[in-house]
Amino acid sequence: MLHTVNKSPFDSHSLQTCLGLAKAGSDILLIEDAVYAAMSGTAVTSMVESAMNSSTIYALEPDLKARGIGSEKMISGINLVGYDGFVELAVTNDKVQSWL
Amino acid sequence: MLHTVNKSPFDSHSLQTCLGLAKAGSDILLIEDAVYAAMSGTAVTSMVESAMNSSTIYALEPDLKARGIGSEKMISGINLVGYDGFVELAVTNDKVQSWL
Amino acid sequence: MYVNRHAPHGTIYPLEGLEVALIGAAFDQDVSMAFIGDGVFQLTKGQDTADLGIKNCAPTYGALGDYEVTKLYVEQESLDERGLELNDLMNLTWEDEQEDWAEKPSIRLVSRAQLSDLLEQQDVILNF
Amino acid sequence: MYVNRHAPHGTIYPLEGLEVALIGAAFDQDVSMAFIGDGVFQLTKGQDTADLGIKNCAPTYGALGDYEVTKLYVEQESLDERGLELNDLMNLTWEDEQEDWAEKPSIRLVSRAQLSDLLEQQDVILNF
Amino acid sequence: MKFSVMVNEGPYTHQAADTAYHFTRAVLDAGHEIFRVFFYHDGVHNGTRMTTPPQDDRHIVDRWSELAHDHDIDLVVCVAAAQRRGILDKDEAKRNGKDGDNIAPGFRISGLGQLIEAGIEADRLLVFGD
Amino acid sequence: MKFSVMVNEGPYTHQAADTAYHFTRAVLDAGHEIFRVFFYHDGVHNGTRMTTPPQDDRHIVDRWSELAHDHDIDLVVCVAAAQRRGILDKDEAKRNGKDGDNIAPGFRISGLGQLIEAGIEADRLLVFGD
Repeated sequence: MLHTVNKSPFDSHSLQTCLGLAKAGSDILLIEDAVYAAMSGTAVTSMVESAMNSSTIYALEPDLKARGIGSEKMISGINLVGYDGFVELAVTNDKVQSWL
Repeated sequence: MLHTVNKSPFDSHSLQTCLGLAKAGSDILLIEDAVYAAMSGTAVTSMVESAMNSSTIYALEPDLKARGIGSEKMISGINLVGYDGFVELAVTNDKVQSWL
Repeated sequence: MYVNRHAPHGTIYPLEGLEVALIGAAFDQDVSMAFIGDGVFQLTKGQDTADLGIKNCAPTYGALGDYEVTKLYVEQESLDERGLELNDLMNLTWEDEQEDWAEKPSIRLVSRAQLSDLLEQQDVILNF
Repeated sequence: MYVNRHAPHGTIYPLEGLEVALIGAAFDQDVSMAFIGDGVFQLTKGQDTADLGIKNCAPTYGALGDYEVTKLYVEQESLDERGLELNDLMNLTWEDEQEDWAEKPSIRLVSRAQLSDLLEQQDVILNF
Repeated sequence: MKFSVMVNEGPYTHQAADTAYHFTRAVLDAGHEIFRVFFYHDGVHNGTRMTTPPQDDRHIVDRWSELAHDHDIDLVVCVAAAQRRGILDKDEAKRNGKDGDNIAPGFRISGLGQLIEAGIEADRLLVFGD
Repeated sequence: MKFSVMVNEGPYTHQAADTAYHFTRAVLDAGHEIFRVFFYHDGVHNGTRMTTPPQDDRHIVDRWSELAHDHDIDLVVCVAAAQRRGILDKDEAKRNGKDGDNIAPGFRISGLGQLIEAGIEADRLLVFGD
C-alpha cells in the first residue's frame, strides 16, 4: 500500500498516525509540507529513520525544491520522485491511503 | 493579555505554543475544538494543569456542551464562560492574541 | 472504508464524511468506518449543539445501522490518549436479519495493529 | 506585530500575511514580524517554486527592509527543533538612515522568553 | 468599548465563522460597539449570496447580512483575497470582465488598509479562524 | 490503468489543489486514463469562474477547465458541498431562486454517488487535501 502524507510533522500528528498504522513493506510518500519530515537533524528525524527500517520513504522533489531542502539537508536513504514517480508509485501499489 | 485557542490539543501544537509563550498572569480561553483540552484524564491534562499554576484557564460553555463534555469530565478549576463572558474577558484584558 | 480523524463541530469534515458513508451504503457498498485520533470524539455521548445553532450530526450515527453500516471500528489507543472508554461512547446498534433481528453493537474496539490489518484489506480508503 | 506560524507554499497564509505586513508598513505602522514554529521555514534560503508553478513569495522578504519593516524576530527554540541555524536563513538587511545608510541585519534571534516579553508590548497582534 | 473582528475561515467548513458571529452579537448585546468585521483568507466566502445551506441548518451568510442591516455593521471583504477565491461585487466584476457578481447584501469589497484601520481605530481586535 | 482523483481543498488556500492538478497531468502524460475528478469539501471552490488571481500567478480554475477541454476529463463538483459554499450551475441557481450562477466551463454539479462510482470504476482513487 502507498501512504501519502501532506502535513508538516512539526504542526500535525498526521505523519505519526500514518507511521503507526502503516504495515511493514509499505511505501510512504511525503508531499507538500510533509517534506520537512525528510530533513536530517530535526526533532522528528529519528521517528522517520526508525520507520525506514520497515517501510520505504519517498519525497516529492518539486516540493523539496520549493522549500529549499537540498540533498545535503536530507536523511540519506529517502528516495526522490517527481509527479511521474508519484504516478508510478500509485500504479505499483494496489491502493493508496492519503493521510491529511 | 487574553489568549484564545481553537484547535484540538491532540491534533495541533497551537495550545502548546500558546502555553509556551503566555506570560504568568495571562487569561487563556479554550474555544471550538480546543475545549477538549479541558478534559481530565487525557494525554494533555498534565500540561494544562501545570499551566493553571501561572495562568487562569477558561473554556467556552456552548463548545463544551456541543462536545458532550460535562463538568464531571473536566479538570477542576477551569472556569466556564458563555459568549458574554468571552466579551467580558476581551474587555478586561488590554489585548487579545488568537492562537489558531 | 471511511477513516474519520476529525473532532466534531469544529470543522465540517465529520458531517460531510457521514454523508459519503450514507451514500456509499445506498449504493450497496460494503461500508465500514474507522475512528482514530480526534475522530473518536464524533461518537461520544451527550453532544448538544443547540447553543451553537449548529446542526447536530451526532444522532445520525444512531441511524447508520438502518443503512446497514454496522462496522464502526474505534481505535483503543486513541480512546486511551483521550481518557475515554467504551462507556463514554454512544450505544450504537444494528439488527441482525440472520439472527431474528437480534440487536448487536456496531462499535468494535480494535487495537492499532488490528486496524492496520483492516486497512490493508480495503479496496478503497477515504479519509475525513 | 505579525506572528507567522505556517510553513510556506503548503498554504497561502504566509503570502497573505506578508501582504498585510506590507500594507501595515504603507500605513506608517510600526511593523514587526515574529516567526515561530513552522513559520521559521518561510525565511530559509534556496526556495524555488518554479516546478510547482506557484508564485514564490520568498524574495518578498528581501524587500521588507525597503518598506521599513526591519524587525524580524525568529524564535531560537523553533529553529533548534527543525535543525536550522541562522546561516540557513536568508540574509535579510535594511539600511539605517541614522547611520549613513549602514546595512544592518533584519533578522533577530530571540528566545521564547524574550518573544513572550515582546508580545506583551504590542498594541495589536495578528497571526498568520 | 470599540471592537473590530477579523474572520479568516469560510462558513460551514470551520466553526470559526460561527464563533465570530456569536461573539459579534455578544459584543452588541453587552452595549459595546463593532467598528468593523473584516473577512480575510477563506473568510471571504462568508460574503457570497449564492450560498444555499440545507433547510434544517443555519444560514451563515444571511445571518451576517441581517446583522449588518439591523445594527449598521460595516462588513468588509478583502479584495485581494476575494479575487483569488471568486468573490466579486458589481465593480470588481466589471473591471475583471466577469459576467456577474456574487457578493451578499450588507458586505462591501475593499483593500487591506481597512484591516489596518480596524486595528488602529478599535480598542480590541479579535481574530477568528486561521 | 484507470484513475479517479478527489480534491478536498480550495485553490490558492492550500497547495492540495495544485498537487492534484500536477498529479492528474502526470497520469495523462504516463498514458493512463482519468475516469473522473471529484471536488468535495472546500474543493468545490476550484470550480468557480469568478476567480481572478493576480496576473503573475497561475490560474488554477482555468487550468482545470483547459484540462477538461483538452483531454475530455469529467470534472464533478459535489452538489451538497457546493450549495453550502455558494457554487451553482444554471439549474441549481434556478431551483434555489438565485439570480446567477458561477460554475466554470468543463465542470458539472452532481451528487455524491459520482464519488462512490469513481471509487468503484477506477483502479485507483487518489485523495488530495483534507
